[in-house]
Amino acid sequence: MPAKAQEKQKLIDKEGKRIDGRNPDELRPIKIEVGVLSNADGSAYIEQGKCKILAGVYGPRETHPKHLALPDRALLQCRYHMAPFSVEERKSPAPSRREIELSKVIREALEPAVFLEYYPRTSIDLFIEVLQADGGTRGAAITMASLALADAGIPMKDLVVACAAGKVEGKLVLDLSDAEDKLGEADLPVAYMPTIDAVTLLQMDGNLTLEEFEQTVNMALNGCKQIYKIQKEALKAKYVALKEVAEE
Amino acid sequence: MPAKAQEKQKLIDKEGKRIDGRNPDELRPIKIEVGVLSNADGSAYIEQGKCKILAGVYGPRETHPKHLALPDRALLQCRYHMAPFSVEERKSPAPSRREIELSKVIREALEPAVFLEYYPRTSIDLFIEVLQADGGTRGAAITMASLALADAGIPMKDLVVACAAGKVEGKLVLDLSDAEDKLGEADLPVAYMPTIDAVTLLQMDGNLTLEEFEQTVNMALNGCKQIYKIQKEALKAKYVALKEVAEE
Amino acid sequence: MPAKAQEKQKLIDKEGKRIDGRNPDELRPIKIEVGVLSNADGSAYIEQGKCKILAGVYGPRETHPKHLALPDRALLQCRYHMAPFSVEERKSPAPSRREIELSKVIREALEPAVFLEYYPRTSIDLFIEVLQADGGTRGAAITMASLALADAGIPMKDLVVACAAGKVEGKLVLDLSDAEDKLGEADLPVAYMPTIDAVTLLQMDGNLTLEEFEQTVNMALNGCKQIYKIQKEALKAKYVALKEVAEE
Amino acid sequence: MASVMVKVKQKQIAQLIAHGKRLDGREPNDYRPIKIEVGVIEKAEGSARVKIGNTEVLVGTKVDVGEPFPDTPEEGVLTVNAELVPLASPSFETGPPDENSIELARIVDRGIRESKAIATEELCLEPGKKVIIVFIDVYVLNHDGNLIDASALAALAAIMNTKMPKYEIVNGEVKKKPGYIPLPIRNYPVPATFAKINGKMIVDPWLEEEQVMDARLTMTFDKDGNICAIQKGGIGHFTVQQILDAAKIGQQKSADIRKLVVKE
Amino acid sequence: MASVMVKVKQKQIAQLIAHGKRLDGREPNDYRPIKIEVGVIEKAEGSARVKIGNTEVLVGTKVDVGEPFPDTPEEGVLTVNAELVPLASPSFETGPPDENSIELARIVDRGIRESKAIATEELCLEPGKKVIIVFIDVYVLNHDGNLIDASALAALAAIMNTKMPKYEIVNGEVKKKPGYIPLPIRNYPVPATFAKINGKMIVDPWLEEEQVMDARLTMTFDKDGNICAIQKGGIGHFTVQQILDAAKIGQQKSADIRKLVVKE
Amino acid sequence: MASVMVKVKQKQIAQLIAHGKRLDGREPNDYRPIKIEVGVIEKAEGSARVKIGNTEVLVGTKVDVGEPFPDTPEEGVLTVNAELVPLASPSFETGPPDENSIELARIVDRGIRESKAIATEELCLEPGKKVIIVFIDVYVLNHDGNLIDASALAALAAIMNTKMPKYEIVNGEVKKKPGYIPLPIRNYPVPATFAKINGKMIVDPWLEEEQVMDARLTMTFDKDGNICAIQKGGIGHFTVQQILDAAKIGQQKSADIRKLVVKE
Repeated sequence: MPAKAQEKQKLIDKEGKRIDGRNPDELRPIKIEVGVLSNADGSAYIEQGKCKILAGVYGPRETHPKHLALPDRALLQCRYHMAPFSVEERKSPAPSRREIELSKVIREALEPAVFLEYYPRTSIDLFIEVLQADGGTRGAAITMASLALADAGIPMKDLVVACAAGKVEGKLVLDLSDAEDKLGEADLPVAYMPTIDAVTLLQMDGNLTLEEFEQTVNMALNGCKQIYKIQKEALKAKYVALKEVAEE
Repeated sequence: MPAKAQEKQKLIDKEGKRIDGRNPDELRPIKIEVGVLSNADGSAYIEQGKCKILAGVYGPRETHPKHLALPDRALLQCRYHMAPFSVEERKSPAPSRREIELSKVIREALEPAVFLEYYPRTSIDLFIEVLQADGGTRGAAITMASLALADAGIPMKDLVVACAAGKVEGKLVLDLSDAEDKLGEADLPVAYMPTIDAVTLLQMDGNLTLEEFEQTVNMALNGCKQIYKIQKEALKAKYVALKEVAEE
Repeated sequence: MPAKAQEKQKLIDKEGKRIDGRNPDELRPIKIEVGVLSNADGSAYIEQGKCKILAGVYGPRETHPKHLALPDRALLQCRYHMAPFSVEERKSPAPSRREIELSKVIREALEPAVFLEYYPRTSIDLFIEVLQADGGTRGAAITMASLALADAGIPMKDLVVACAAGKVEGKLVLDLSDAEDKLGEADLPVAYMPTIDAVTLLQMDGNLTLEEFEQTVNMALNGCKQIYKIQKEALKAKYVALKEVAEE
Repeated sequence: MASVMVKVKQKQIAQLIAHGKRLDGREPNDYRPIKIEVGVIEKAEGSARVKIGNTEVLVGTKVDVGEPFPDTPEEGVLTVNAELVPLASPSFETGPPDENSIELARIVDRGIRESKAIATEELCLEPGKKVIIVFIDVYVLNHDGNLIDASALAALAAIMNTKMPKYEIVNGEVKKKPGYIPLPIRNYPVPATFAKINGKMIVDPWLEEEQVMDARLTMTFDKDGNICAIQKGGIGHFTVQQILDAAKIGQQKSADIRKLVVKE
Repeated sequence: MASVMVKVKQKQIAQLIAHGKRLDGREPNDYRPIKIEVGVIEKAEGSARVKIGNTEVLVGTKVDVGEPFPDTPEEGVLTVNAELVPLASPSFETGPPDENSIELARIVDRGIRESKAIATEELCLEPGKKVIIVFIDVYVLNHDGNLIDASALAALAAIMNTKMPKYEIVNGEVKKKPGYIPLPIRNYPVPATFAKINGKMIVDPWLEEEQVMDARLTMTFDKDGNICAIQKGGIGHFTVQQILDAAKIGQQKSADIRKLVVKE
Repeated sequence: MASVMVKVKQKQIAQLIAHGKRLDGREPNDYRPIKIEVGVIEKAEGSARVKIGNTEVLVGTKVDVGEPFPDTPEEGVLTVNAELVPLASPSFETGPPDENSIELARIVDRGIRESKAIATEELCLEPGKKVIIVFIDVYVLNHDGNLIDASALAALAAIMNTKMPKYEIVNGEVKKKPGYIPLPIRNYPVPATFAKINGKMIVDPWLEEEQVMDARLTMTFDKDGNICAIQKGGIGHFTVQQILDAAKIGQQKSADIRKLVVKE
């Protein structure tokens, strides 16, 4: 669609509501399940808006190929991958440059949380599959991947939770959808460990003054704190379910 | 050529003869030579109709790369590859998906015949080069490759022989040519070890009733039995020739 | 540009001068610097006409991957690579067939000079980056690369020096520029070790009688001998500079 | 130790099958429970998730416009791709498709193509120039055996679920008109896969059975019970009689499973 | 032995930084000397070589005509590619771009794209069919730390140095007219990169500092001092306060460095 | 043990050559027997199989229509590709072309191109848009040394054997007319390859000689005895005199071999 036609579409109405009916500081609906795959050592699934993302963790296991093994800690490997049918135009299965960059920044967002030094010479392999993409896939992926790591029994300092905030038609908004990300003025995803005030991912595209930047970071952190609760409930639900199964 | 034009061409005439003059249950002319390459440990060449296929076997030899070696038997590797000039439109030298699938099914057709357990940790490498393609390349390749293995001195339970049968204009026919394969209603290649009643390859494309299926399988097996004789003669010819050379 | 239009352009004028004003047996201006990179063990930079080429040498160092190591001598590896912006039409960064061939012939031009047997099991890695291409890149690359090897302290029998000669509009000329190479009748690059009369690279494209061939080879060798002096001065300049630094 | 336990289990599986029994309690000709959901990916033109026991496969379709193959200028193009994504099994690796994923894609492709399930001649917009391309992407999410049947079934359900834009040619350019129409589906190919273990034939092998099987046989049947595609796999062999018997059983199994997708 | 010496040096770097000092004598917020040369490759449409200390990056641009992306039919195309050529560092290898070179290229790309440095809407020749493509190739020649700032600065200098042919459409074919015009440049994005070592923030880390840093933070500012792109890297973390502080310092550093490229 | 025997044999080869003799009884300037067959692959537009001793090379050509290179809009395109297929030698591996097969293809290409053997200016159908492309695929079937001469000879025989369709342009589309015409061949390049062993020059090295040679020199001569291409290979060197002597001998050898292909 040519830029001109797009500009006509209003992303925020007179009452300050967004096109999907949300208030500026409102998250999209989030649904998280932990332990959804039978083969992986840990797994999780998230739906956040139209995002549908699945992750599986294998490890700690033998590093392959061997020469990658680290003498003093585990090797954390991460592949962020999109299904060909996850986006409007079919995506080639070969990894795109964007997927390679996201694999790196997601790994670096999770790595500060994991006690890798407990498992020297092994490999912990995280596979993230985007089944349907929407705005904020990297954030949803991190939120859910840290649960998959927990489900695999990997010890962590804290869960890592992620959320974006940004600017759309001059207003700061939380948890951007696809249209808001593409047509808005700024998108700023943050990954965070709330209990130790650690920002583990920070990226931005767009244009923000220094003042707006500070506000946007704080809005994203507020989103993180809300999602953190949902994360913990999802983890609890898995173990309650397990307990019930055990007690049956 | 558009499908409509092709349909006008009759593949079987009023007398029941096929476009190349064969009867329905008649094989194409077959010429096999064993031991045609000086470097390979074993080799063979076949012409079946317009098919011209060459195979070379190296091994048992050191497995490369080493980590592929199996502790209790030899690794049988097989590459089915077509020369760029072997078909109407030039084929790119990179392996196509069809070549990768055929490499697998041909390997699995030959593997049941070979005493791989005699050569643990080694590799037996079979290279099949299609110099000219016609209908039935996979069958001709298997027939000839099992001779190349024999020529390399690899012990086998039986020679594997292969042949296709199928349906063309409603008639069941043996050993389909290219045109019959493309325009016919079904193509069913079978690989077989006659002395132990073992079917080691079975594929089909097309449309057959259960009854037709049984008839087609039997027709293909009949073809196999005829070719089996030619196979054995080719092998004998090689060793008679060797003996003559030795006695000169 | 169509061939016809090109033919109208005269590459040699009535006075026998070439389009860049040179006489037939005259080299392009050459500027060489040794030791221009801080990380590489040895490095050099050359400008010859519009050619701008940089080389770095790492080694002798551990061979990677290990199975390439040679028991009795060092492995000399060479990559000739062109920057995407080095030519008129942007070049894809992936190595072209031409770059792969040149990497091989340049390696084979330098290898006779190097005492590889002094460093068994190690690797000497030479990386040549063409920042701007003109006629005669392979010659300039060899001339400069042998200085980078010397700068890395690799012992050599002699410096290898290279230069092309060729035929343009019926005249034999030295050190062809891009236009002369493309529109001329022959280009003959030679690499040479002057003190031991060793030709280590010889290629030719074009059309020469046997008599012309002999003259062209001799013209190229004369060019080599002139450049050899510039090479030695560049090497001396580096070590004088080092000495001055040391004495300061 | 693990490996010893694996061998004990494998022996147990083989011995049970010799007596017509299976470790998970099934009869030789029983499938595991099959669950089919469609329309699970809204951004795909069609989608389906199929579970056979713990095996789980997701198939999404995309529809686009492109050039026909030179030898079929008046037909749409069908492209099947399969990915064995590494979260589905510790034995799957990242990287370009290997022989297993290529074989899987080609078996699924063959069933659809040979049964003429999609009326590709209705997918031509401008002969020789513009046709509709249907991408069928098979995504294996959890591997617990018999990927072929799960993938082929999910692919069938996904193409039946596919809605494509209405296209028209205006001044040589392809335009989308408002609205969507279903893909023209003419047949319903369904495979039945057998494993041979210890000389006996069973259907729908799960992972532990696949690890001890000698050979695998997949027969795909169309809506009329005719065979439209066959693939033998594995390094063992079948007798001729085993193949003829499998064809009869497979025809029945395939008809039963088809009813889960094709509601009449 | 080498490895022991490396560890001693690394410890020394970390300890100095804890006291607000650096091994090479710089203050925490000092850049190394920056040197910029433009027009160094005559065959490129634009070029620049930037040195920050011993780090050296060459950027060349090429201009060509091609098709626009389907979703921006009236805009030119910007393509950034980075090569960590193996003569630049013993840790760089030959082969296709790895995650480090891809990340580097995407950070440079993002700064130029998000600040709208190039007016891509002026690079359209025929909407939906023919637009101008600008290739920006980042060539790292010597790696002594902070490749991001050196690459982004060289890219900015190179696009400002770029002259492109005048094109016109004649009977649907693209023709070159005589003469050249500069690329339409509208903004001047400049990044500032921080490293966190031993809990402290420094700017412009050199190689030895990068080897001990916990995390890296790059903020790119446009000509008005607004932030247009951010990238955190490395396996450590930042506190929120560290990020907000870095933004203020980065804004100033970026303004200082911009003056080296944009002469008023 | 094998390796000791190899070294003994290699020493023997080198010593014999020092005395002007060769292990297989040939004189230094003798070729092995050469056998040429043409038209061996009916589906190829042209083909030839050449044996030099036990070295065996098959070349097939294909003719197609495509776009010219931008800098030669009125000339057909010539593409030479070589495959060292792994059945030909235990040292050949599967995978994309390595430096040896690329060098081989480029030497064959250079001989044909520089001698103007194919009149590419007669292969233009519509300037700048449609030209005839000739694919020359070199397929090495058995490697017993001197692949260059065998390949170049087979390529020459194959292009001389090539028949191409008659094309015409009808309303901007390429159509085939009935009948075939030969490729326009104007020259007959033939190489002669030398090996330097133990300081002496020999022609047509076989595999055992190649394994001990210091360096290799290929000179390609056209029908008038002029040199049109040269390639030195191997990690040794030649003296200037050795090169000049080789040129004289090569001219004669090439003329002799040309008679096997070009019958007058």
